[in-house]
Amino acid sequence: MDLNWSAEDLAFRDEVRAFLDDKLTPEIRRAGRLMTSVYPDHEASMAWQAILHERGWAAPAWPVAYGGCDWSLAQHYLFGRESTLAGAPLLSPMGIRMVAHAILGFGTDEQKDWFLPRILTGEVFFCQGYSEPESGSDLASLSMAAVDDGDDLVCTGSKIWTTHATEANWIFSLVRTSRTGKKQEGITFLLMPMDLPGIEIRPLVMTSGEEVQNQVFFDEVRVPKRNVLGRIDEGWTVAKYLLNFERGGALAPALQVWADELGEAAAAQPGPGGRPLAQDPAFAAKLADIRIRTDVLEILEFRTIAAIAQGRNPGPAASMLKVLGTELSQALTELAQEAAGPRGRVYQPHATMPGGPIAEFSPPADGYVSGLDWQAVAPLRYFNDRAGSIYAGSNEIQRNILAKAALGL
Amino acid sequence: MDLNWSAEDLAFRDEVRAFLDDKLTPEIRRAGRLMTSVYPDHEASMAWQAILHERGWAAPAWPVAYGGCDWSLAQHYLFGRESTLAGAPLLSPMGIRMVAHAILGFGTDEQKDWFLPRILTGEVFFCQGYSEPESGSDLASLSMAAVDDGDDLVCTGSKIWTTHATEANWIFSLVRTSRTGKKQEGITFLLMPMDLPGIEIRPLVMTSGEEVQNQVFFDEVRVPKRNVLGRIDEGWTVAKYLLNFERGGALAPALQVWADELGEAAAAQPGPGGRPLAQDPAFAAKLADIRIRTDVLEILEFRTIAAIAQGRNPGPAASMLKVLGTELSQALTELAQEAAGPRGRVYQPHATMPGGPIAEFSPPADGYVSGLDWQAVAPLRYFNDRAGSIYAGSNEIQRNILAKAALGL
Amino acid sequence: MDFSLTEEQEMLRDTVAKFLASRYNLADSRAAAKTGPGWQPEIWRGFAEELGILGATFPEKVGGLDGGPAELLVITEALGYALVIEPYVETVVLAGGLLQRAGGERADALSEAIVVGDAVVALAAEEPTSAGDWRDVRTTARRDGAEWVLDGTKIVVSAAPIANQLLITARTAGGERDTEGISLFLLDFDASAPPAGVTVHSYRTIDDRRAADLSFDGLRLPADALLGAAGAAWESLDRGIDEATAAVVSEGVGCLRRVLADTVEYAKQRKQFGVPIGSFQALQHRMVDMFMEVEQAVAAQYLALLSLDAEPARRARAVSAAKVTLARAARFVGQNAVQLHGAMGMTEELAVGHYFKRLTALEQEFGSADQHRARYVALAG
Amino acid sequence: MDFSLTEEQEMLRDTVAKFLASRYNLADSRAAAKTGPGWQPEIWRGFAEELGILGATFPEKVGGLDGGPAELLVITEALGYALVIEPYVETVVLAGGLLQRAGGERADALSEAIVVGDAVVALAAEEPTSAGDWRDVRTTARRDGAEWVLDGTKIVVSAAPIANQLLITARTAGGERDTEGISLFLLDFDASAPPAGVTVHSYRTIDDRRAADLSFDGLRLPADALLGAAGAAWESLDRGIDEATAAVVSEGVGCLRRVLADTVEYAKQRKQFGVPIGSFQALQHRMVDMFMEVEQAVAAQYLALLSLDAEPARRARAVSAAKVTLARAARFVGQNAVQLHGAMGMTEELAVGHYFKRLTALEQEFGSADQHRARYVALAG
Repeated sequence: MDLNWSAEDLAFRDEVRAFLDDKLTPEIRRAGRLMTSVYPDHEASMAWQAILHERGWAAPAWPVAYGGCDWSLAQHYLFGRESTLAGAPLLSPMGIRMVAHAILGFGTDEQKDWFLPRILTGEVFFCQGYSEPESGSDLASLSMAAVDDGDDLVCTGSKIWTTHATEANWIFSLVRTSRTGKKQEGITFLLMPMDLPGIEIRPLVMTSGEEVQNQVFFDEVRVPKRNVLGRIDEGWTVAKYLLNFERGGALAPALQVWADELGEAAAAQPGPGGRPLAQDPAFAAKLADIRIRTDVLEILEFRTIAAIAQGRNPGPAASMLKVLGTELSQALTELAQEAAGPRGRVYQPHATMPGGPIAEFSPPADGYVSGLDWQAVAPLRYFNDRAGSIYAGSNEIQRNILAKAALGL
Repeated sequence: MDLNWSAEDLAFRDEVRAFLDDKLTPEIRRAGRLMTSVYPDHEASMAWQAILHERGWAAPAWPVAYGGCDWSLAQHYLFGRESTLAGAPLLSPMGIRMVAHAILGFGTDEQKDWFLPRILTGEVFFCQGYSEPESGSDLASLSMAAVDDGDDLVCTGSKIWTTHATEANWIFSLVRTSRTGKKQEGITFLLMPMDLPGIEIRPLVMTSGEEVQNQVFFDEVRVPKRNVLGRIDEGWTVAKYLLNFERGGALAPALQVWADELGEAAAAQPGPGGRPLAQDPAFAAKLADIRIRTDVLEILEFRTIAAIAQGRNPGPAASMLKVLGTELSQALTELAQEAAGPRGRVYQPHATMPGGPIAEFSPPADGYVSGLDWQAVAPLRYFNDRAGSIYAGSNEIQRNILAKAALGL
Repeated sequence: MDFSLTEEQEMLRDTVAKFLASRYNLADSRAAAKTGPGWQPEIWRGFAEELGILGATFPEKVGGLDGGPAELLVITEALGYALVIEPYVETVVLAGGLLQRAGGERADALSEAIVVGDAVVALAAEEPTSAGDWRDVRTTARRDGAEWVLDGTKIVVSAAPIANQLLITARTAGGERDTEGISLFLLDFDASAPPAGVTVHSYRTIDDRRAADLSFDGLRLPADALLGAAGAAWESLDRGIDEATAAVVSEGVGCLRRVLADTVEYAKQRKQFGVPIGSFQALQHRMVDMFMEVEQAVAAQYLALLSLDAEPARRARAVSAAKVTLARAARFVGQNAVQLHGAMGMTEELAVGHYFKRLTALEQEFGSADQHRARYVALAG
Repeated sequence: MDFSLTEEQEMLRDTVAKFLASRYNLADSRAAAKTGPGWQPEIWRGFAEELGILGATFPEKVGGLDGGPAELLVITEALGYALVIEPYVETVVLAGGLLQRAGGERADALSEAIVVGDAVVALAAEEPTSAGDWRDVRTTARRDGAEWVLDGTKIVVSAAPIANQLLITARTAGGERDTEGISLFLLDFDASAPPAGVTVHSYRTIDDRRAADLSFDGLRLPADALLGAAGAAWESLDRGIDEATAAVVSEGVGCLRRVLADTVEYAKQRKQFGVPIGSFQALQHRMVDMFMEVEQAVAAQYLALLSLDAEPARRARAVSAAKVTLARAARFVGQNAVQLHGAMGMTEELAVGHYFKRLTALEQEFGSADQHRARYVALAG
């Protein structure tokens, strides 16, 4: 038992640090620091992906043959941790961290050879078409039809909460190819270019004003069957496999960075009674609780990652980490919004790096910002972070899973 | 709209105050102040009942003909409030506040004339036989058998959580007289003397060490049918009627008194950093939250009592007040236990006025008490107060009721 | 204690509700907020001429209805329920109270203008260092001959971009956080053409209202711009803040009632796993907890509004208790309403998203829960 | 980072668990607590002779096993799981650490006595004014010739009534809350026949252990009663408190695991409305929240124990984070375990009531959540 890193691990950490120091431009760092959600500014994210790709670090979790890294568990963990600490923006999760693993697990050689290199370079940029207006938590009830027509599937229906649909040139989607049997049967995992005839995108305006999410409509969209991943009618297997990757990341390092940033901001922020906000006991206690919960989460996350790396089934830990991590993040974004004080009421997305365009907003001609950047970020991040407990299986669904899987109820 | 009392109300309040000043002996006050649960020391409570009875105030909510008071809503409320503020112990709820209303509502003239005066004087002291080991939240599933045998019902089974069974000479009980139909049908409301052959009492030791609750066993106990209240098989109607009285009281005044006492105690109690505990921001914030919630509860309670007094149906308010009041009380007893500090770990029931005997405990020969009385009370009250969210319909059951009744879910 | 309304008060409630239900809708008001002038002047006109609510709390001598807490309660709750963005609290409650207590010709004239709907008034009080505590006034006003000269900065001044009159707190004596030495000044104002010595940065707020940062750099005001006695504004301002706080608590109750109703309705309609999500016990209990938070906010609303005429310490204690309660309810109900609506709750497509933003702003308006709890502690001694 | 146990450590865990499962039960231990001598000396003897765990964290030179955090973790967690009332943390962890760091002949001899099970040691540190902060020492020790003379009062001294050795903190220099000037004294002790100058009030605690209030009124001790250098005990004491805190966090994890398991099992068995109460979603989610609290407490247990050798500020921060986490879990899991057991959970008839009482005591032992959070804030700068 040991909380410390080995000398080899520390050497690797220093190598990563040096790389980050060298390559993270102020513009890219800014995109990381002023993110308003888990979705980075598209351009900055792609720019950073290109830099990582040049170094061979864009997709470290992939097999080495496809451009991944031969890293130990600790190295993977430290790379993610250091990237976060340095303020690197996240890469879009849809391609490298999600569909790529499905392609690796279920794809034909042809699919692997065509998609994987292009995902690495960013030439292919995926969005995700899972949820439908009537199928959210109950994803398996999805109904978007894919009718068998010779060499093609003809898709009609609509997907919703499709992040970055307007930036993407490909979508991976679950479609219904059969309506007999259990609802989990008859679902097919399909890859589609976004420029096929019959696809239309309607951006959704979120409370933050951002258009990151979209509804995508499909009207008799003809997709060749060679774009099916895995087998027809067996897409649920692929989707379940992917779930393991969706919930894999460590959130604690990012929360530590944010908590530190908030602590520093509060030290310079006027608080009650003329003292800095950081010295207000109520604020200090809330920030301390968040930091303590993060210290604890870090251990739980590492323990789970270690179990996975040792080939053990982490069991229901993934669901627990999803709940704990997102609720902790929400506590932090909530506290930041409190800390922003009166400035937290000002709507000024132009001082942030949102994940998409802002609807019905013209930035001031003189670029005026009331207060500091973090105060402009605070309300948008607070609004967007409500998604944490909703997406990727709502926290209520996770608690249902835990009741069964962890407690046998 | 007005938060203030009328001049008439204030005059009445002063009359009550003068009476309390005059009649509340130090011994009786001590029994009120050092209560460890909602159940007072039996002797002190009966002594106070006698004093109130002398003044005609033992059962103000009863009809005047039976010894009640012709008071306005405000007077009833103020009487309760002032009694609490003055530190009067509660009277046992089972007789005056509960079964008496059932007798008034469903009893024969003979039953009324026999029981009501004796309840007032304390000659008849009731306990309640509702719950059974297998029937708690699902009370209607109760199974204690009452077999029809001519003029008698012959009862076999057991009741549990019977408060003050060893002090009581009567029990009101729900028994099963029929097993056909819905489970709510076939239940009979029965009054039994506790000295009938076949009744045995087993005291239950609670975590506080107190023996206030009991399990009562009935082995072919023969009860005359004239002791049935209402009709045979229709006892559920009586029990439901009684529920309205069980949840009727105002809790806010008592919580205000306790919060004030805790605030005063904390001002004299060493806290972190050498300052009094009352000046610790974390403690002060928790106490303030409790006081604020109590300010709010007081309004909700009064609004509900006013609605009842005006003959309106308070709707689901009773369930809400039960949840809010008990959870607030639990927050307060929890904070008091925190405030007691290291002394809160000392077990010294001899410095308190518990509701019943203490099992397996010999008080120190010299009567030594570590710390102050309130610190001795704190852990016992904390333990006993866990009952608040369990009894009289658990708070989970109340939330079920509210979901249906308040929200139509 | 008595929490019932008179017949007249019930009628007022119904009239206001009917007006808003038929004339005020989310689409038009958000369009006005985002791409229009920031408000709907014709609605304001209706408040004055059809409802008379702009004069509800003014005395008859300036054309008002001489109403009290009950009138304020029914009006502000209705405004909250309809998510009205027009600056009623700023103009009628906050400025209105300050003007009435200041007295004098200019104040009375402005009161009359408010009542008939001609004046929209904003109070410039918050400063970069005040953190919601408006006794922290660093803006200075000094005499120069017959004039006053103001220097300083005000931030997040609600309604300033659409106001035609500005009330400004400025220090004429005392140290940075002294209550003595704070004075109140009146300024004819047009954000699009500010007077010499005033810089204005207007913006939208997260709850689709308008506000501005203002700086005064040698702003010259005539002698009669001073309202009330020099240096003696705090007592009135302190009361005004409590009145405005009570009013936003009441507005918040309106928001909460609507949000709870929408959420329960959505949970009954929305089906997943073949049943309405409102049939799941965990969600039922959550909605029950939301219901209880709303009911507590209602009690807080009574507590605050009915204590406004009490002596200052009791008034302050009641208002702080109410604001703590409202803030807790706003957060719990707002967040859970979004959660129960799922991702739809995060969009601008349903009402709930708009109400959530307003509740988020309300939490902190006129002091956060932490600030009011601290004031409550201080008052409890 | 590595959270795995070695084979030896796993074997130790299994051995201790097996011993306790077969030899330690609630009925006998509570009988000893309530009507017996307050503990089971034969169990203690078994700890020494059969398990060797009394020497787990002592160096080999005094007969110990030279174990580290991992050994402490498996032992204390097992003790908590079995609700052992014997004073392992007091004697082995707290006193053991102080003795090892003090060194010297008397300390080593006492260490040897602890390892073989002959010595039970209690630390008298809490005073009426210290509120859990043991730098607040007002008990004085002054030199008088070759002797020390002690005056002062100690309260709630855990295990004192069954201890045969007492460690006492006393001030030989400095002001009331100075860390400099605190000294540590050793006293042969028998609560039933206290030495001259000592008054003992023994009692039971809410968690069925024994403790006492002690007063020293001119207690005379020989010169060699002083352990370590005069006035320099704080550094070791500070570390000892952190070690003991980490140990009770670990003990608490054992309690929590048992309480959660019992509650889930009860919810599966107990039927109301014709179904197990564990089938109700609201209760399922509650138990999931309990599960997550337990898992977080486990992480806190690692954090605290594995940080004991870090530099003092990091050690203190980790231990305080852990204690805050454990206290929160203890309260949430304990209260909800009682709630889910219904009134049965409030009795002494089921295990859960006994564990609830221990968890209640644990919440505050070696500092409450508020105190540790405040220390964490101070350390975070």
